[in-house]
Amino acid sequence: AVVAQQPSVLFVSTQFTPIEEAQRMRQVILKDFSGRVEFIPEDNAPFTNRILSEARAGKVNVSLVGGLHGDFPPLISAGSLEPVDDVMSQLKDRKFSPTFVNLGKMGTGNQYYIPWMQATYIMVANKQALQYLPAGANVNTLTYSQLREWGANLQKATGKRLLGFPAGPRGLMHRFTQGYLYPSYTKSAVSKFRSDEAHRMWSEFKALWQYVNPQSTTYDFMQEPLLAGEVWVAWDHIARLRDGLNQKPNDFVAFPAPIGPYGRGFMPVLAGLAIPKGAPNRAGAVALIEYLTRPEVQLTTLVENGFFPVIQTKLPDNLPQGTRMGADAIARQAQSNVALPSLLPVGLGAKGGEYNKVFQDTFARIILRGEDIRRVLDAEAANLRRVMNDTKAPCWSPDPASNGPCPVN
Amino acid sequence: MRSERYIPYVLILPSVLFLLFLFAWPLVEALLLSVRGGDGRWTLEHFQRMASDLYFKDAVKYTVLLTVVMVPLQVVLALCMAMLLGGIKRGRDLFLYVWTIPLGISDLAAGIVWLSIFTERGYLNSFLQAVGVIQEPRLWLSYETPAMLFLAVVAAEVWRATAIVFVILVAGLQLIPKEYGEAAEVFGATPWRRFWRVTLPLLMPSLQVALILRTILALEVFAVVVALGGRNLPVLAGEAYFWYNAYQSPGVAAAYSVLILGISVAATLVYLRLMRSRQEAAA
Amino acid sequence: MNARLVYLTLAVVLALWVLVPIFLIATLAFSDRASVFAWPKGILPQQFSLETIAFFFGVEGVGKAIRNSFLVAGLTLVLSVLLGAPAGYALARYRFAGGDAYRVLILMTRAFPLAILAIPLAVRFINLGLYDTALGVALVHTALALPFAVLVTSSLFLGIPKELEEAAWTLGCTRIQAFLKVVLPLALPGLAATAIFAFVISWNEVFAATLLTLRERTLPAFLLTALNDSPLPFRFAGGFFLIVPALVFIFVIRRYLFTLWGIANR
Amino acid sequence: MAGIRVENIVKLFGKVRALNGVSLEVRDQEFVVLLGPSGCGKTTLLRIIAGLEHADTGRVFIGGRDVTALPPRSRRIAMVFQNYAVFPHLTVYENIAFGLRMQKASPERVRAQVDRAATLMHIEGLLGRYPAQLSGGQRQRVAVARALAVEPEVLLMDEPLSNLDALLRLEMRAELKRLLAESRTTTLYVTHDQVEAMSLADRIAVMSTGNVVQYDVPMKIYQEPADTFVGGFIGSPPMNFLRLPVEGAQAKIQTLTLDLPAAPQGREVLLGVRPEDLEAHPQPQPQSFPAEVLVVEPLGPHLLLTLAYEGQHLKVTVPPDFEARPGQTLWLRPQPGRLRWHDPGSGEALTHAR
Amino acid sequence: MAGIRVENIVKLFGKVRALNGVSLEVRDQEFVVLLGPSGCGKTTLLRIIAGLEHADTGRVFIGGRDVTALPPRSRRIAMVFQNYAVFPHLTVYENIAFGLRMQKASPERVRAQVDRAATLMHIEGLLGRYPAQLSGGQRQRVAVARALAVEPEVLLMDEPLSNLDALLRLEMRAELKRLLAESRTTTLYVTHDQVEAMSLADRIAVMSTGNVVQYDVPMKIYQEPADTFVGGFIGSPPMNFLRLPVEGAQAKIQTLTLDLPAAPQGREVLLGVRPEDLEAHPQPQPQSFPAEVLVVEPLGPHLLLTLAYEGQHLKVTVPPDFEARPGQTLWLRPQPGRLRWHDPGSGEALTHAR
Ligand SMILES: Nc1ncnc2c1ncn2[C@@H]1O[C@H](COP(=O)(O)OP(=O)(O)OP(=O)(O)O)[C@@H](O)[C@H]1O
Ligand SMILES: Nc1ncnc2c1ncn2[C@@H]1O[C@H](COP(=O)(O)OP(=O)(O)OP(=O)(O)O)[C@@H](O)[C@H]1O
Ligand SMILES: [Mg+2]
Ligand SMILES: [Mg+2]
Repeated sequence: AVVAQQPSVLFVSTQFTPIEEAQRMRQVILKDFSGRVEFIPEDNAPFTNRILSEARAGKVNVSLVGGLHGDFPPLISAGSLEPVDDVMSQLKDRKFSPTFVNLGKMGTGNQYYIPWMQATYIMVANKQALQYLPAGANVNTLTYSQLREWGANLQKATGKRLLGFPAGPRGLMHRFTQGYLYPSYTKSAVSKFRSDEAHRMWSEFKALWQYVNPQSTTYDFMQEPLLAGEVWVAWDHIARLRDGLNQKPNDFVAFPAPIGPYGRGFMPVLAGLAIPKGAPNRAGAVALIEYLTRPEVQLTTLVENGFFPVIQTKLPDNLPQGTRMGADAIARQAQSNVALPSLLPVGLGAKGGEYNKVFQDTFARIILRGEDIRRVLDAEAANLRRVMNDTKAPCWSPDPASNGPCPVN
Repeated sequence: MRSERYIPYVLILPSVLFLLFLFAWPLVEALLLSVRGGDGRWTLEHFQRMASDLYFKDAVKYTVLLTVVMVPLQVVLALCMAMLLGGIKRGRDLFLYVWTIPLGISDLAAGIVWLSIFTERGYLNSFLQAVGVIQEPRLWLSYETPAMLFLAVVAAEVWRATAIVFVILVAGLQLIPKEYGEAAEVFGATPWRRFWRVTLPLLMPSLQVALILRTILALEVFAVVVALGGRNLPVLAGEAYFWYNAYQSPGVAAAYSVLILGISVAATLVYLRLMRSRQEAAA
Repeated sequence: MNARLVYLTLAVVLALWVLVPIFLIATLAFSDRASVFAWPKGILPQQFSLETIAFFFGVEGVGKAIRNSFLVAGLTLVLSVLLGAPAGYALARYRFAGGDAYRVLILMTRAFPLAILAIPLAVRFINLGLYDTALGVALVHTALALPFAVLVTSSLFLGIPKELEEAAWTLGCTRIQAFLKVVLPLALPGLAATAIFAFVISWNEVFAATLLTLRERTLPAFLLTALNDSPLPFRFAGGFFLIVPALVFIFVIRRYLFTLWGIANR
Repeated sequence: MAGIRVENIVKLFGKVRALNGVSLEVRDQEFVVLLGPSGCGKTTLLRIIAGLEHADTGRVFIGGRDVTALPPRSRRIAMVFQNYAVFPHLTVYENIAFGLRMQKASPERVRAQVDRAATLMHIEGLLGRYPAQLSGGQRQRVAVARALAVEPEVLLMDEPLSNLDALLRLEMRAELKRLLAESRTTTLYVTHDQVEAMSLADRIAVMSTGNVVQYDVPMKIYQEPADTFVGGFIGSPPMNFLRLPVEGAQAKIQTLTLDLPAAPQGREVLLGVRPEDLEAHPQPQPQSFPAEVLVVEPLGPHLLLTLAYEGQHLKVTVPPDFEARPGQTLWLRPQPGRLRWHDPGSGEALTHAR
Repeated sequence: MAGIRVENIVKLFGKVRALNGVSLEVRDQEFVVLLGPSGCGKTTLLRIIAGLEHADTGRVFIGGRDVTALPPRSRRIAMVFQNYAVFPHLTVYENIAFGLRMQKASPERVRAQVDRAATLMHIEGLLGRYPAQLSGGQRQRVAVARALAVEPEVLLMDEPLSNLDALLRLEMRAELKRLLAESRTTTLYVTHDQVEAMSLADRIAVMSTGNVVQYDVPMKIYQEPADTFVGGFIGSPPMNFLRLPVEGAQAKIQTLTLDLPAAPQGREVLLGVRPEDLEAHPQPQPQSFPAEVLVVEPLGPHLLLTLAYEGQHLKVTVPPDFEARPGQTLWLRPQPGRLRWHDPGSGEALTHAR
């Protein structure tokens, strides 16, 4: 009865929106929490609207918000999140990765979110495709040009274009350009945006795109085209591939992203937990943060929903096969000597969306519409520069640190 | 009874108050968004950004094209259905029911339904393979086949939204006394001319409503387009949505909305002009 | 004789045009996950399975969401007819200054994407305590359905001879009584259409429903995010699952689309 | 070449038997009036001939062609509807022009015909109006003009002048008659106005509850009704029927004995006599019988008296200056050649050895 | 206590002047008939009295109350519409019961009143039908029954019997008259049937293009028309008008001289004489003048002759056995007391030194 008296914690999250994941979040991951939680997953648009509206109206219902790093900037710039430095200090013993803790400060002096869980993007291939790998290529050390050749081989053999990317409206293609292509080819995302290296990168990618299934521009998640066999080799967020791996673990292999001239660029995905200003049940929210960052809960999260821990802990051996495959690929991606991790954008605030748009548009104009690469890069560089100047965001890794707004050379 | 003159105002008052509260006020805020910069000053910046955007021209083009193709198609189809219904003696109820089913289907669901047909491994390809037209699946929904994609969107929208036109027209048709049709028949009108000269003009008020309604909604198509073609077929409402949500730029989104509003107003005025109702002529 | 056959054939073709896609999605909804990705696909489920459909019924909160959906749609139906019919009547029967402007303006409310109105609306609703209530959502849905209600009813009333009403007045009816006893029954099929339409608008609307509720979700709002991000089999099943209530509802109300007294063959 | 022939038409509305085996032939260029009580099936018959309604049995021929299965537009007819059915969305001009436009007539012809028809119906000043702006009688005239404008071979009119005042009606009647005779239009015309029927018709078909009971030239219908129904229906006031005892081949009214054309079945006979065929006298007269005045009604050109003879009511018309008051006894003298005799059982007329 | 008084009613429809300053008083329990050509404003006047239309100027009183601003339901009236306006969604029974239900009458009263009204209109067998299943005349009777059932204080009827056959009409007319007299209902009744008007009306108001031109008891209207319009409009066939030269206070027809009640303005005068007031003789007679027969029309109870006198046309009615053929010359003798004299300019009647 005492438990029932407790006010519940309203926990709104942009993660775990797929219906099965939400079910598992409620029924398994949150099962052992002592308080009551109402977990409501939401798309990022209504999510943002809701937090902003509640803050503006001065009547907050939500006590805890969970989102990706990129979901928070508009909330912070509207001043609707409350710093959680105190919570962070309670969680000293968690052994958070310092990079993540730092990202949680959003380029300010305060901790705005507590790291919650992480993921990244990897590649998955149908085993039938392996026989067409270019001579001497190994999936674990694949280069971009080998990927192109692979695609060419596949098309020659099957008559179909079997590479795939999530370039649909809800797909994460822009992360591929920001965090994989650009770093691999230029060791930068912003400053060398229109460099000659970037030019070369785009022309090579364009060549590769000939072997990409044109329906890619409608794919949001790659697991379905993989399962349907419309695509044999694909890149996507691990959470958006997991279903395929779990359903047919024997049909697929998972492996790291390809390698470019500067190494293997890759980008982690970080989700965090934050507390809105005026949260009706801050104590409950803090307790829930404490619960979700416990090592055993972090592992349950991985097992159930495929997101990796943000604290240093050892993975158990009995992971589901799909998760295991993903974990292995991630490990190979992060630990190889060519690893070139890039950070999520820092300090862009509400302009994060427009930053993404620069990359999406560049992709669409060069690859899909076949516009002249130079002209497009110059034009979009101007947009990128404007975003940077408006936000005065300094460069973040892998771009070299800058004084003042990150320059677009 | 001079006092009669206030009656219409009393009748519309509740709806006016209601809309002022629920619509006008948020609308003004939204409109302000489109003409104010981040610092609160008046600006056309959002409109400029909209106009110079990569997808803007296509969005305008496809939205208008979709409207121009879809709306007449739906109206004609609905008219045919409504007239057919008059010619069916038995099973009228059944057809009425079946034809109105799509009324209850959301654009979300319609998108999913037609995706299952047009997707690479969908029913269309399965069917074509079964009848031997193709061996391997063909792609219908990619950026390389804009015409086919356009047709798919049209098919889905026609499938989904013809029913409402149909229902409005059937309701209107029932109010036309049958003696007008009989008189026309006696005076030598073929069914075809009877339809044009008598039924259609008498149906004008309903037709006008249906047309305006469908046009405005067609200018806002979005969910079905995105479900079938992603952004390969950009449309205005979709762009507004992307700017608002993905790019977090309410100003430009509001500019798109203002544009949609403008086109809708223009279209509506044109309809009202072209199809002035008899009531006005009579009074 | 021949014409009848042509009519019937056309009618059947049109009916198939409506039904076949629904049948196909139903097929997919009742297939197991693997056959959703199969190629080429057959017309019937290759592997009949209730797995995905059953899953939907098992999701926590679906029952409540269905209830909410009915509540919201019902409220919308009532509100939009109550607010819309008088206005439609005014437009049909009176010529008054501002009438034409009203006619255009009311339509314009539909010409603005709701998404953009989201934040101001939400803020206002939170302040009024309408946030996260069925009534709040119904109010927004009413705003969406109202223009149709007004215009459809106005064209309906235009078709009902004024003399009938006048006769009722001389027989002792107030204007309201005359409306209720004479105009309303005659307009009933059309009003039913209006009402269904309002219902359906509400039933299918997701955006406002998502934004203005947290716990009191309507079914589509409840499923929206889930559907968008779920694997294809779930989306098909979900799509079908969303259609079914509409099928039932329209079936129930279908007879009101036709007159009960055969004025149709006046 | 456009006579109308209907054969054995039966029409049921559910259980209502609207037409009960009607056969009727209208000769080419003939003007036939359908007369009958409300609800007897006149409109239904017209609608079946027009093809707007389908008979349950029976056939319809127009101009020798069997048109039973043809749609209305192929029957080359025009029709004036009882409730006008003028198109509300068209001006008076366009209403009248409708049929011509359907025939794709040249603009000049349309204009000429519309003007002619409108002038005939005195609505030339209303051509630009919409029907909602017209009075009842004006709308009716538009309906007639619309039918006239197409110059049909066969014209069906359902009470086309019922909403007009006497004067206008008189005039239109005359014009209609002249026009239709000139244009040689075969016409079937429903009216409840007997004067109209009498003055227009070549022949009158009297209907009663779904049957044609008498079909003859107007004077015959008036003077020699086939049965008591027709006699009672035609004439205003209608024919008087007196039940009289029979003696041999003679009927008796008090002292007066009247010859019968044939011996009736029973012991009684019905005398049919029109109100104007009884001469009223204040004083006893030869060849007359007495009756008591009950009611005196002035009707303008004459007075209408209601009298009682042995409990049976009688109507008699007398000149307007005739002095009569209720209670008074008058002597009525039947005009010899104007008496009709009917069987009291069947109501049918007794005929001279025919 | 429910007379009707309208004062100086003007009604414009756009530019059409439907009523032109009409004043009219209907006394309590009086039966007044409105008579006038099509489009003269009868329906409009009725609608203004009922409160369905609003006059541009003028006031309406019912039972002494100024009801100009009251809605129809508060005027305690019932109305029969020219186009019936029966409710298509209600059965005949419910149509008739409608007004009673609005008064919240007890179920017994509803049943009793409906039965009574239906029986009166001879539609008791149709109570369960919908209007779509009725003939025109039947619908009209439903409309009348519906108005009668509420037993109003004031009853407005717009051509309520126009679609009925003569017999039914005669009967209904009589019943209506009896019923309304019994229930003391003040009635304003539009008809174009003069016989109906004559036989029903306490007084007749003759209208012409938006004005009431004469308002008097029927016989006066018939015998002493206020002007040539009324004389020409009332009577079937209407009054003959002969333009005659004046000498002193006398008018001349050939050798015949007739006294005038007053000396007219000009040198000519109009003689108004009804067709039945000219006695026709095959042979010259004293006090008569000759005219040539143009047309002979048999109308049942009498023959209608059209004759020409010095180029002016005349109609005369003669007994049906009168022998006349076109071309023949007849001598016409005007009945002395029945002659009316009108001013040829204004058409107004010349009156005896009044
Ligand atoms: N809504 C209107 N707009 C314009 N003119 C009208 C309108 N209603 C009636 N009128 C005109 O007003 C005049 C009087 O009409 P009203 O209906 O009163 O005639 P009425 O005497 O009843 O004729 P009828 O015997 O033919 O029914 C007519 O000339 C008619 O054309
Ligand atoms: N649709 C119908 N359903 C049932 N009965 C009908 C229908 N139409 C007509 N009737 C009936 O059939 C009979 C004949 O109708 P019809 O309209 O032919 O009469 P009518 O002779 O034209 O009468 P009126 O002079 O009153 O117009 C009437 O008794 C009528 O009630
Ligand atoms: Mg009839
Ligand atoms: Mg009238």
